[in-house]
Amino acid sequence: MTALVTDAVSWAFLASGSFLVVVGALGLIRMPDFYTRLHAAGITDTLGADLILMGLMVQAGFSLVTVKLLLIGAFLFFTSPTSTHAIANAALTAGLNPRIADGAGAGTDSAAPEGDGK
Amino acid sequence: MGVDDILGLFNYWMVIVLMMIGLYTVVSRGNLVKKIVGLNIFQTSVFLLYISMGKVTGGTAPILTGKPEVYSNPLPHVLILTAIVVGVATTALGLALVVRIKNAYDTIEEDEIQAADDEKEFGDAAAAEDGRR
Amino acid sequence: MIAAHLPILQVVVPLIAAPLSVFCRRGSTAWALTFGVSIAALAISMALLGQVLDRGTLSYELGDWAAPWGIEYRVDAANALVLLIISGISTVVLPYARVSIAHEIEPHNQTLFYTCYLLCLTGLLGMVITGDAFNAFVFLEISSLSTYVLVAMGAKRDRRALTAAYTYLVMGTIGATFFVIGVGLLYMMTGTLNMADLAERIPAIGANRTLVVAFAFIVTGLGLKLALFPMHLWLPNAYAFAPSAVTVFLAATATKAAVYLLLRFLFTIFGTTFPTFEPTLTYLLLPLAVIAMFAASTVAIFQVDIKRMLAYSSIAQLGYMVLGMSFATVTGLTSTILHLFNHALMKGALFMALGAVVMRFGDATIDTMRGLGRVMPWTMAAFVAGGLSLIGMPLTVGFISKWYLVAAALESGLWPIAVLVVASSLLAVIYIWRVVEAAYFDDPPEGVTAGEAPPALLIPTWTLIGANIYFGIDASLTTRVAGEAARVLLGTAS
Amino acid sequence: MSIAAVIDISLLVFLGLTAFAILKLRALFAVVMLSSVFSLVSAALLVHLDAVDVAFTEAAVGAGISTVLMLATLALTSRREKAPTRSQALPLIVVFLTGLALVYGTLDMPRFGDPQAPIQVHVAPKYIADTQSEIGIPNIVTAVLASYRGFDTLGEVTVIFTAGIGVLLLLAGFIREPEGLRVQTMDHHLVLRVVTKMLIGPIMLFALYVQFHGDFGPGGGFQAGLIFASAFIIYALVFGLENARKAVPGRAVRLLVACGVLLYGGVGFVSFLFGKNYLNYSVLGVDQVAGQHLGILLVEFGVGLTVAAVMVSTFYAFAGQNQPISDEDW
Repeated sequence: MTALVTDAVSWAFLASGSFLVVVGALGLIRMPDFYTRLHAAGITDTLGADLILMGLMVQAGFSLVTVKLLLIGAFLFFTSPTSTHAIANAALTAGLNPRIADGAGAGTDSAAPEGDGK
Repeated sequence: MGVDDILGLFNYWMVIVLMMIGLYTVVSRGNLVKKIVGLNIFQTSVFLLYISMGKVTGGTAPILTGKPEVYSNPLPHVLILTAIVVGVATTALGLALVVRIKNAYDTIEEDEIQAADDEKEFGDAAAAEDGRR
Repeated sequence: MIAAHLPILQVVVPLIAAPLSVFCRRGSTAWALTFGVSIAALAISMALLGQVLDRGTLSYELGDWAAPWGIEYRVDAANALVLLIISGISTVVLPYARVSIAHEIEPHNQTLFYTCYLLCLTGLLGMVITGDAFNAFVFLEISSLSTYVLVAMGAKRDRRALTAAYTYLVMGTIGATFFVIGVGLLYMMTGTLNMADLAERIPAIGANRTLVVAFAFIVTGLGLKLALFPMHLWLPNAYAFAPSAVTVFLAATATKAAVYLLLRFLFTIFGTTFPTFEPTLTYLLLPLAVIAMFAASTVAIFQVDIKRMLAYSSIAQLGYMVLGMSFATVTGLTSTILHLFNHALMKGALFMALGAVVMRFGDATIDTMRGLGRVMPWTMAAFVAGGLSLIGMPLTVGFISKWYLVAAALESGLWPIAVLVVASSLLAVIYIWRVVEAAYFDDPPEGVTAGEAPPALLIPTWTLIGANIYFGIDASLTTRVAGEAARVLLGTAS
Repeated sequence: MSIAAVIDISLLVFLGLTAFAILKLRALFAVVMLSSVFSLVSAALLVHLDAVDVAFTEAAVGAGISTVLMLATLALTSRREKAPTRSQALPLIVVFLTGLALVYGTLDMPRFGDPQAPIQVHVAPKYIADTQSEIGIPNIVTAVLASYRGFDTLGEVTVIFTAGIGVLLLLAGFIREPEGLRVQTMDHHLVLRVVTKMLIGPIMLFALYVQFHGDFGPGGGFQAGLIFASAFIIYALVFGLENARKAVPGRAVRLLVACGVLLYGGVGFVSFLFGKNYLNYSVLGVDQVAGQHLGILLVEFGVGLTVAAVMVSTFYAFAGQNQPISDEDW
C-alpha cells in the first residue's frame, strides 16, 4: 500500500517536472528574442529539475541516495539562477538590447547566438 | 537474419554510424576547430563500441555488493577510462596548435592556410629565381 | 637482482626522468639528465639483446600479475633489436641536439623540450617492448603526442611546422583510433589483450568476419602511423619543418617502431595461417610497397627543399621494408629487419648533415647547397657517404639491405620485383646526384666563406657514417640478429 | 522490446541527431555546445550500459574540460566556419566504405548483452571473482585500473603529463607577463562573485570525496583531479587570472604536474626493494590486501595530482594568451 502511495507521489513529481522541462524547451524555440528565451530556459533549470529530483527522492526513500539528490538540488538551486544571470548580464554588456516593442532593438536581434535549438 | 540478430546488433550499427559521422567531420571539414570536434565524436563513439561489448543483459555496474549478482565486464571500462584520457590529451594539444596557427596565419581555415603557404613557397621560388639571374 | 628487472627499467627509467627534468632550471642540466638516461637505456637494451640471444624470449609480469590478467613485457630478438636501434640513435642524437637545439629553440623552452624528448623516447621504447595490445596503444600515444609537440617546435624557423604538426596530429589520431577499433574487435572475439594469448586463440576461432575486419583496421591504423603509401601525406612536412635534431630522431626511430608493431601483429598475433594474411600481403602490401618505392623516389627528385627530399626518400625506403615483409619468408623478414637498422643509420647521418647546413644558413634548399663541397667539406663528405649508403653502394649498409631484399625476391621466384628494386635504386642515384652536383660542381654564392659546422655536430654525424661503413663491411652481427628475429616472428625459431 | 532496449535506442538516436547537427552547423559556438551535449548524452548511455566510472569521466571531460578548452580556443580564434570549398565526394566514399566494412564485421559478433560472449568467459571473470580476496576493495574497475593493469594507468598519467608539457611548450612563449594580462575580472558581477565564493569550498570537498571514495564507488584520481581543477578554473574566471596565479603560481603548478607522475612511478619502485616486480603493491602493507589498498590509494593520489595540475596549467596557458577572454566572448 505504502509502495503504491510513494509510487504515485513520485510519478506525480516526475511527470510535472518533465512537463515543465518540455515547456521550457518549447519556449526556448518559440520565444521571440534572447532574453525571453533565457526566461523560458530558466523554468527548465529551476522548477523542472527540482521537481524531478523530488520525485527521485521519494523513490529512493531515506538513504544515502536521497542525501546526494538533496545536495544536487541545492547545487542547482544556486548555480542555475546565477548562470542565467551571468548570461543575461553578458548579453547586455555586449550591447544586445531586449526587444521591448516592434522596432526597438530589433536591429540587434540578429546578433543573438545562433545556437537557438534549431 | 532474424529479429533477434537485428536487435542484438542494432546497438553496434548505431555506434558505427556515429563513428562515421565523426570521421566524416574530420576528413571533410576545413575548419581546424571543427576537425577537433569531429575527432572527439569519432573517439567517443569508439568508447561506446567498447562499453557496448562489455554489457551483460541483466547485469549491474561492476561494484561488488556482497550479494550474488551478474556484473558487466569491468575490463572494457578500464580500457576506455585510459582512452578518454588519451582523447582529452589529444584535444588539448590540438587546440593549442590551433591557437598557434591562428597567431601565425591569422586564420584557422585549411584552404586559406594552404593558399598562404603556396604564396610563400612560390614567392620564395620567384625570389630565388631573381637571385640567380 | 637488477638483471631480472631490465625489461621494465628499459621503459621506466626514461619515464621517471621526464618529470624529474621538469625540476631542472636550465636547459643544459635537462640535457645532461636526458643524455645520461639515454646512455642507460642503451646499456639496458644491449644487455637485453645479450640475454635474449643467450636464453631466448624474456617475460616480465608487471605487478606480478600472471600474464593474460596483468600486463606482460615480452622481449625476443625482434623487439630487442628495435629497442637497441631506438636507444642507440637517441644516444647519438643527443650530443648533436645540445648544440642544434640551443640554436633552434627559445631558451625558456629548452628544459621542457628535453622533457618532451624523454617522453617520446619512453613512448617508443614502451610500444616496442610490451606484450599487451592495449598497452602498446597507450605508449604509441605517448610517443605520438610528444612527437606532435617536438615537430611544432620547428615553428621558430618556419611557421609551416605548426600546420605540419596539426596535420600529423589529425592523421596520427585517426590511425591510432583505427588501431584501437581493431584491438577492440580482437578483444571482443577472444576475450584477451595479451599478444601471446591472442596468438593462441585466434587460430582456434577459424574463419570469422569480425576478425577479418579487426585485421583490416589494425593494418590500416599502423599503415597510417608508418606512412605506408598512400597514407604518407603527413610525413614530408613533419620531417621537413621539425627542428633538425628532432627530424634525425624521428626519421631514424618513429616509423621503425610502427613497422615493428605491424610485423608483430601480422606475424605473431594473426600468423601466416590467418585467412586474409596471404591475400593482404600479396595483393595489397606488395603492390603498395612497389608503388611507394617509385612514386616517392620520383617526387623526391623534384623537391627544392633537401630535407623534404629526404623525407620522400624515407617513404620510398619504408616501401623496401614493407616489400620485405610481404614475401613472408625468413629471408624477406631478415631484409626488413636489417633495413630497419640500416635505414636508421643512413637517414640519421643524412639528416644530421643537413641539420648542420640548416644551422649555418637557415634552410637547406638545393640553392643553399651550391658550392657547399668547398664551404663545408666535412659535412658534405658525410652527406655523400650517407647518400651512397642510401643508394646501396657496396661496403655500406645500404648494400647489405638491398642484397637481402633482392635475394628474398628471387627466393620467392619474383624476379621482376628484384629488377624493380634495383631500378628504384637508380632514382635514388638521381636525387642524391642533384645535391652532389650542386655541392661540388657549382660555385658557392659570393660572400659565403668557408666555415665548417662545429665538432659537436660533426662528431655524431661521422659516428653514424662510421657505423654505416662498419656494418656494411662486417654485417655478421646484424644479419645474425635480424635472421634470429625473422625466425622468431615466423615462429620457426630453434 | 524491453524498456532497456527502448532507452538504449532512443539515446543512440539522440546522439546521432546531435552528431549530424554538429556536422552541419557552421556557428562554432553552437558546435562546441552541441559537442558538450553529445558527451553528456553519451555519459547517460554509458550509465545505462553499467559503465558508471566511464560515464563520470566522460561527463567531466567531454562536457567539462574539453568544452572549456574549446570555448577558450574559439574566443582566441574565430566563431564561424567558412563554407567548404573543395569536393566532398572522396571523403564521403572513404567514410562510407569504412562504415560498410565495420558493419560487415559486426555480422559474426556475439550479440549485444550475451553472457556467453568470449569476453565474458575469459580473463574478466577472474577480476570479478578474485578482486575481493586479492585487492579487497568493492569497485572492480578501480582494482583493475590501479593494480591488475596498473601499468596502463601509469601510461595514462604519462599521456596527460605529455599533454600538459606540450601545451606549455606550445603556448608558453606567448604568455604575457602578469602585469600585461588583460583578462577582465568580472567586477560588476556581484552575484557571480558571491555564489562562486560559496561554491568553491563544496566543490573542492566533493573532489576529495571522489578521490578517496574511488575504492568503493565510481570515481578515483582522474575524476577528482578534474573536479578540483574546475573549482580552480571557476575561481580564475570570476576573480581573474592574476589572482589565481597569486594563489598558485605557474611554476608551482608545473612542479605539481611532475610530482604526481613521480609519486606513481616511485611507488612502483618500492617493490624492487622486496625482490618483487615493478608495481607490486602487496609489499607495502603487512599482508597483500593491506598493501594493495595502500598502493592504490597512493597511485590514485598521484593521478589526481597530475590531472588537476595539468588542467590548471593548461587553463593558465590558454587564458594567458595575448587576446583577453572577455565577458563578451562568454
